[in-house]
Amino acid sequence: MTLLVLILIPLAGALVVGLSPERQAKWIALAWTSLALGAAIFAAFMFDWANPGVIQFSPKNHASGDLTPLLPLVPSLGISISLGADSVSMFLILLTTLLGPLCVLGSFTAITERVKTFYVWLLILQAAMTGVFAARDLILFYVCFEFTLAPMFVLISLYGSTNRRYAAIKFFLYTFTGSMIALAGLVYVAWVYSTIHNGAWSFDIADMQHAALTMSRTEQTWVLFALLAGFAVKVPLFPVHTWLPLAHTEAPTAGSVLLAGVLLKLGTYGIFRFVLPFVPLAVAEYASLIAIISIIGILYAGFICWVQTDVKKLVAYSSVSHLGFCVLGLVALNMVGGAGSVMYMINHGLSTGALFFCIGMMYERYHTRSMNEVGGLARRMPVWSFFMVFFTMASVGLPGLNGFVGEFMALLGTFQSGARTIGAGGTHGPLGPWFAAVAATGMIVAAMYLLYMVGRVVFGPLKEPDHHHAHETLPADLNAREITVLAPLAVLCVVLGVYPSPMLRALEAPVATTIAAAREASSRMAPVPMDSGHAEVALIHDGEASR
Amino acid sequence: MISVMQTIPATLASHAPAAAGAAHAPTAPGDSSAIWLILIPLLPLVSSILCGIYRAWGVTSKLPGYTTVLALAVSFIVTLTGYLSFGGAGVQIVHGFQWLNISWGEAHGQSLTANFSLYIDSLTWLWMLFVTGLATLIALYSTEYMSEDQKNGGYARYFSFFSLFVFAMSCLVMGDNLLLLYLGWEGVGLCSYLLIGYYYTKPAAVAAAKKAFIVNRIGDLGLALGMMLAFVEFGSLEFSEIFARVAEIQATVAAGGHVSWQIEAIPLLLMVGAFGKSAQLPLYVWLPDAMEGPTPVSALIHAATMVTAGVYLIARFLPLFALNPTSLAIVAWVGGLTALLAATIGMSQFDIKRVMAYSTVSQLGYMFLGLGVLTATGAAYHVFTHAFFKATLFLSCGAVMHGFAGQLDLRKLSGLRKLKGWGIVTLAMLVGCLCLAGFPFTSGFFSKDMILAEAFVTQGPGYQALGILALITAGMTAYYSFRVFFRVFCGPVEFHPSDDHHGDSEEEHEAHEDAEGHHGFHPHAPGWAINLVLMVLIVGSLAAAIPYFVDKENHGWVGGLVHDSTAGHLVLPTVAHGAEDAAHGAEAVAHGEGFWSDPHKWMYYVSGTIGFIGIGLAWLIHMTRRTEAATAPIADGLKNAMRPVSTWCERKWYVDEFYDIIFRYPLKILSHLFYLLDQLLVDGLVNFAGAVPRMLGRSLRPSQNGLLQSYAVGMGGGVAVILFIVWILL
Amino acid sequence: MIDTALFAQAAFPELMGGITLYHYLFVSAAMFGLGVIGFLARRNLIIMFLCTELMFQGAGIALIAFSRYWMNATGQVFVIFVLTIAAAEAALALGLVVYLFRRRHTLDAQAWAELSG
Amino acid sequence: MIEKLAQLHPEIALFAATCIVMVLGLAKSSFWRGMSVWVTGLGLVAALVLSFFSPQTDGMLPNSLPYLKAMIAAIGLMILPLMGGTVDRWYERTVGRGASFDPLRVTRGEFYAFYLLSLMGVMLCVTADDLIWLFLALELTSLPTYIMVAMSTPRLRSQEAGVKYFFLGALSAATFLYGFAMLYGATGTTQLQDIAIHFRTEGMGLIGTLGLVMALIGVSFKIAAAPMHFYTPDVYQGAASPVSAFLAFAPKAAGFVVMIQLLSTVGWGWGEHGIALPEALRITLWVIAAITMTFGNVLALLQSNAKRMLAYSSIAHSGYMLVGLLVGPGQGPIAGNGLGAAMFYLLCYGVMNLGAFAVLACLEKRDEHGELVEIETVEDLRGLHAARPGLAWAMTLCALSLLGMPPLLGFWGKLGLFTSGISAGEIGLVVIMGLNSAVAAFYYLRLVRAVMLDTRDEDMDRPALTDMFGRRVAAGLSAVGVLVVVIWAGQLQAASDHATEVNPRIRQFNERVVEAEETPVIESIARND
Repeated sequence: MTLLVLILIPLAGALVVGLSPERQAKWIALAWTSLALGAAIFAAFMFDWANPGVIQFSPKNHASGDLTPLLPLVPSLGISISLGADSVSMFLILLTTLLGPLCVLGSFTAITERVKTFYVWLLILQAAMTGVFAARDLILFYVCFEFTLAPMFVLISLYGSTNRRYAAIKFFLYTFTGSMIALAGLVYVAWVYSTIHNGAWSFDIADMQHAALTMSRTEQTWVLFALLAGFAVKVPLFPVHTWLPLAHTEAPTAGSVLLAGVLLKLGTYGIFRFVLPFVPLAVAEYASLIAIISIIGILYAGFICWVQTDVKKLVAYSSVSHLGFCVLGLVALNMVGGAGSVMYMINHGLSTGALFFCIGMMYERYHTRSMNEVGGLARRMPVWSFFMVFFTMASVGLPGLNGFVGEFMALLGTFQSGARTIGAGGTHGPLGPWFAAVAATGMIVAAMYLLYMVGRVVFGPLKEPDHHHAHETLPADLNAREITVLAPLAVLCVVLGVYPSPMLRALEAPVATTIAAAREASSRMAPVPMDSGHAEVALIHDGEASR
Repeated sequence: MISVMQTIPATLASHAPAAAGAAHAPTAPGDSSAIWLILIPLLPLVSSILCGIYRAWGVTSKLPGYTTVLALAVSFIVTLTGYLSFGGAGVQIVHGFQWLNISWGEAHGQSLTANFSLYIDSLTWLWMLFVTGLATLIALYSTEYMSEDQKNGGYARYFSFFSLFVFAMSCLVMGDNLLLLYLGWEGVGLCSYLLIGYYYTKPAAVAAAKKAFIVNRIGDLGLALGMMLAFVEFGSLEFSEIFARVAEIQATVAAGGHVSWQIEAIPLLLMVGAFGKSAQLPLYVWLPDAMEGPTPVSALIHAATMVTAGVYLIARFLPLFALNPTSLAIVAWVGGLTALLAATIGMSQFDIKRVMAYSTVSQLGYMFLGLGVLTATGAAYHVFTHAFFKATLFLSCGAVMHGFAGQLDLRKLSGLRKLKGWGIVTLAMLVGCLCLAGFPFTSGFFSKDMILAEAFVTQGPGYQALGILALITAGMTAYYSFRVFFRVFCGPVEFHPSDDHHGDSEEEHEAHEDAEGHHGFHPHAPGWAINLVLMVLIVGSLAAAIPYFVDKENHGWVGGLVHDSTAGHLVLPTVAHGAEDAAHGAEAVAHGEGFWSDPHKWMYYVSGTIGFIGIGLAWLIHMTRRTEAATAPIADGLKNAMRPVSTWCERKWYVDEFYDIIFRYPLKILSHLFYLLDQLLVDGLVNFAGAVPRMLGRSLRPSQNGLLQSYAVGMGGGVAVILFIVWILL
Repeated sequence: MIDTALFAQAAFPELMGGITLYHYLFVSAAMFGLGVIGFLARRNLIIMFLCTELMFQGAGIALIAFSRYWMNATGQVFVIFVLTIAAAEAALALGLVVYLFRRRHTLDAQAWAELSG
Repeated sequence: MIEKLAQLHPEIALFAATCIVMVLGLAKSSFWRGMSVWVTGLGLVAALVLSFFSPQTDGMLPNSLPYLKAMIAAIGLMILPLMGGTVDRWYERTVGRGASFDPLRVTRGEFYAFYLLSLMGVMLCVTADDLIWLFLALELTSLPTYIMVAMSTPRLRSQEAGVKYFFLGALSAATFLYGFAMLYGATGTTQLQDIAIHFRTEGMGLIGTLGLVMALIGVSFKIAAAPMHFYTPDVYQGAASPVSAFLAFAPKAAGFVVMIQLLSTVGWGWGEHGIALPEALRITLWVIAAITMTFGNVLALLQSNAKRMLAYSSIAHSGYMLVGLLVGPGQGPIAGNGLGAAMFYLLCYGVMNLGAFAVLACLEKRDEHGELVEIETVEDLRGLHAARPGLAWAMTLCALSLLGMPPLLGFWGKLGLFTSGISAGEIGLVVIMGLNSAVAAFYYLRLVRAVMLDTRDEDMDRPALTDMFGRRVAAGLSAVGVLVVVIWAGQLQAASDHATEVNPRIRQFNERVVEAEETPVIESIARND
């Protein structure tokens, strides 16, 4: 029930903001998003961390003890509003509800006209995102997954900068097409369920997971590519990433933060929650292909960042590169890789979100994002420079800060997956040390482009755009409001960097259950011979299971 | 999110941290872990945070300086007492808190645990003593040196980064597992980035800082991969577990077993990390540019502590390196060649800080040579002595720079010896140069001698040739160190202040200078803090020779420390090379009597004479018939004589340009290509896919031309076609 | 009592026996085809409407033929309704054509091509 | 005979209302003339109520009467407020100002009569179980619409639309009549039941197949499917928006119901899973569905005129519904039922499409001749949120629902088609449908952006709101429907599944035939009279 409350609070907030006068809109929005954050924290308290793998907060029918849906929506198709969260969903919901108030606070001075519409759609977006992470029913997941498009489309179209219309349309169409194909894949799995249970349809994730295992390898391959079509666009993986830099440069600050902080995680969460459990055989077989794509993404996007002049586009491409690590960890099919990639989702949300806040604050003062026009701001804005360098170091993956934990574990997971023949630390898996070696060079590229940015924007001789005049309301350096936006993120970066073990403990159970099927499938395949160099997978026997 | 952190530990306390201090560590486990040893890394961290807060409050007094000096001094005292009370064969495992642990099974390799805990054995004591000691001295030195920046807030920022550096260095040295070592490793990389880029308004400093961080990152990549391979191979990152496994492997090797190539790969990868951090041949380019930072930074980081991290890493994992003799050979040869190359470049530089930088690279080359030829004691002792005399040299250069408004070119300074108030600086410079040159009975002489001797003793691929090369380099070192001394401190008194003063406080300084005009400029002699530190360092450099005589049987006090630590027990796989299979490291049995047969004996005399020759040459070339600072007739004559070689040396063998051509420019072009590809091909494909429906639409549009009959034709035609198809399909 | 089936058969003496169902179908198909071609070829609205009537009657003939073939009256009942509908359409068509003529003073189908694209 | 009459109660109610409306239309006092709208409404309400009590028939879709007729009456009721003020609004104004009343000039009565007659035609299609009845019902549906289009606006383009619609309608009527004739020729009866049995026993034969295909194509003119779609854009643009809204629903409903009945004579018992149409028919329908979808979406992309864009989108939506027809009742008890999904989608389409046309109908602007004309182009819609936020939100909700944006009604309709499509193994067609709705997203988003996000600089003349309050009610109804009906989506889906169960007797017959057991021919002939 609490999860339903978590979704309804932002919606109610949107309604109230919609009806309130334009002047108070931002304060009411702040109140409601903080209320949502409080509710999320309260839910975290109620969450039984002793067994994080179990789906909690969803009503159980007393007899059979399995989960009953909250409210049947389309009984004939077995669609119902059933919510539930394990620790992974819990953490992602906390991330969403944390970024909510910060976004509202961050855009007090940024948004001046049509303020009410901005906050209405921001709250609707937050509700949709919470819905995605809390959904236990596949169609409810899909409904919220799709519905995040509309608010984002409005935010970019109304409040973006120069060619925002093109960016908004491209963002919407790109993701919409991908998710349409993903819907076909998901419905196929539901249909497989109905053939087993003679016609009774169900879209509940647990049921479909059992049904999916009976699919033959060819079916699983088709479903894998269908689901990937939808989720890869959202992540974004290498070939389908071109919408992200455009959307980021055109989105308002709050839009960018939520887009980078949470919306990209829908893709990786989708892969984590649906691709790994539903199509284990296909994942085990094509894991090396997905790994190669994400590694290309890491290096390709990394090098592109190095030649960017627009700061926001640089950070956008860096998100493409960073999330390559996240997906790499997922397809490593072992505990360290899986937990690493989930940690990465949360850490990337915090550090890149904060980076976008900093860039937004600079943009508010200098109204330019190009590194040619503005530079060496440390002289003018020391506090801002501290935060900028701090979050750059977090996203470069400096040990002691949060970026490192996710990145290192993803790389270690990739290294040890498939290295069972080497030593005790290795595990069965499709990837191998060569993948990790190439991916690790991404750390160097990350250092190159992020320090290039910091070197141009923060350090170096002071350079300000000629038409620059002091901003009427904002002081040269950060004011109290802006610091209260960045401070919690900074503290979290340090806390998650220095003391992540309780979180890792909580992630063990859900990651284990999710990758169990895929890991077992990949271990049945011939172990990847270490010295063969390339990860060529020889299939012992076909996973053909007749339906 | 924060509250979640509090709730989770409450319910998760049940997961006890992995058993620390595993029973089968090579040496007997220390008694109960002394929790107060945690203070050593903690105090610098606290002072770093405090200085950060001072900066936020805009403190302009010397308070940050004094807080840092106090914190580091207490930390040094704790180290000293810790050493005195525990210093022995034992290994202390002091457990801090759980940093990173996740487990996916009960078996040996199925859990990744990395805690904030300390692994303290004698090697750690050695390192921590001179790290905290020198850090305190240099911090005191910088309180005065950095005084000009108090007003613009740079002062607090400097000391915050300074103490953060010491924290990172102590994590590196005292870390209980490879991950904490990696944290320290990247932490010192970060601090060197921040400190080199301290004068961030100067583009050269920013570029140098970026270069340092990225080159270090390349080294860190090797370390990271080595760490991962170690985890996969040994099932854990903790030193106690790793050394236990290594002990088992040593047992099999001793019994003639064969070492798998994965284990042999680990030292090769760790070596790359060491070369990156300690500025060895392929990755040394960042150290000379690091001189852009303030001089105390160069003294502490780029001479005494950070650059020795690489040496510490190899010393710590020497048993692992010993399993793969080729890795040791590579270390030796890389060390030797770096020493030679750096010495040749050092001879032709005019900026005295650059000379000192290249001499550091060269001396580090010696240390790696020492490790390569299995004399961990020699290497460690050279690290110890080098830390002192190099710090002295740098700080005296700093005093000169401080006094002459940033002037560092030896062609613009001469005869400082005779100026009032510069006595201590001259003495410090003299002692430093003597130790560096390896003048007999100085600390440098003994430590370098042990390394040179070992080069001739240990059997290894071409080690004799390497020894001779090292001797030639020793000669060059003597030459260039005294070249600087004679040109700057001796000869006719003459000085020209440089125009660009370091740091961003140019405004006040210009006013100060033009008022005085060229000749009216009188250098301001160093204050009490600088002189005090220099005096202590002079005593320290000279005293560094004493440990050689203490505890004679295992090569001095330092040898004793090294022997008790993990670096002490070496087992060489017999298969690799040479008939002589005795574990060489410890005993160094002199296999023949006679004077010439025992390198240790004749090395004293040979290296001593080479030192003299070097100094004599320097006197001859740079002192005789030199009337003014700018030109030294013989030196200039010699330089023109070997025109191509000298210019190559001066241009640092064009290594930087070579790297640019091989790496930077191609990568730049590649990334521009990628960006173009991204916009045209990848985006183009997407836009094309978007345009297909539009094109299809445009082609179908004429079908709707508004004419009634054309619609009828369309309909009739459609019906006919469909009927025809159905008719065929039937 | 005369058996109606026989009577019908008798009405077509052997001489005319040669005309079978398929002749009628051919005629109706021909009429239908001509109707379509006429609709496409001629430009005058009234002629076009007559062509649709032609197609309706074509269908009518087919119905009559089948009714005869299947020996039941359903076909013919159907034709009666077809005729009524054809009449209704005729009324509507002529009303429309007159209305158009008053607006555009031409009966050419090409005149009505404003809406397109 | 009596129980047969019981099935026609709703039609009778409508017919009664028609007669009253005809008379009222000519009444001298403008009050009574005004009442004709309310009587129409009353008739529709009566029909709606009576349709719930309609019994089971023994036609092809035995229990389809309550659901389908209620749907037709309900959507008819939603369109009715939109219809107000379409015809002789000016004449009423002149009479209001004292001009002498001339009964010949007043057309409002006939207009509503035609409206009711057309709806009655659709209902008759639903109850039809005989070819002749089908033919008459179809003609009854389309003839009134020809006239409504021609008289909808005094402008020249309505006459042009009327001409095109009438002539091409006549052409298609001739086609499906010929098809019916051949069907009668092949089977000897016009009862759908007997045709089905005949096809079962003697198989379809050449004439039977060609007849069925010709009938299907002829009827597909009503739903504007591929070869017969040419008239749609010109007619929707020419006619007044309310009439276009009506055209988008009533003939389409009639067309789909007739096609379902025709297809069920053949039955879906073929194919290797035993749930598909005969191969030839399946491929034809597959091709028609794919082409219709693609034509509709692709041509709509280029449109700057909103009405033409909505016309093309109605073609596309017919394509989507054809997928449901192709799938047939499916073998799953509920979820795999394509027909149910198609009929539920028809209901959703009726609700959401109405809103879009209603918003267009609400706004007027002066054209070059200075007279008040309905707005048409997307350009006119720009910046609507500033002037009329209510209408802007209505258009946004309807456009997003037409696009298939999840929480709204359109998504649940499309989801039904997705699940049934995939359960019948038509994955190729489902993916085409997915891609098509992505292409459709482009032009619906253009509508949303024009209405919600663009700003209008003041100098351009802002379209004024018409004084017809009814049109805003219709827009509001549709917007609310799109949001609120989602709650009953489950029940409605189940009802439409139940409604589209193909006649069990035929179904068992299909199964029995599959076991190739012979039924005595005599028994079927005996039942004939």
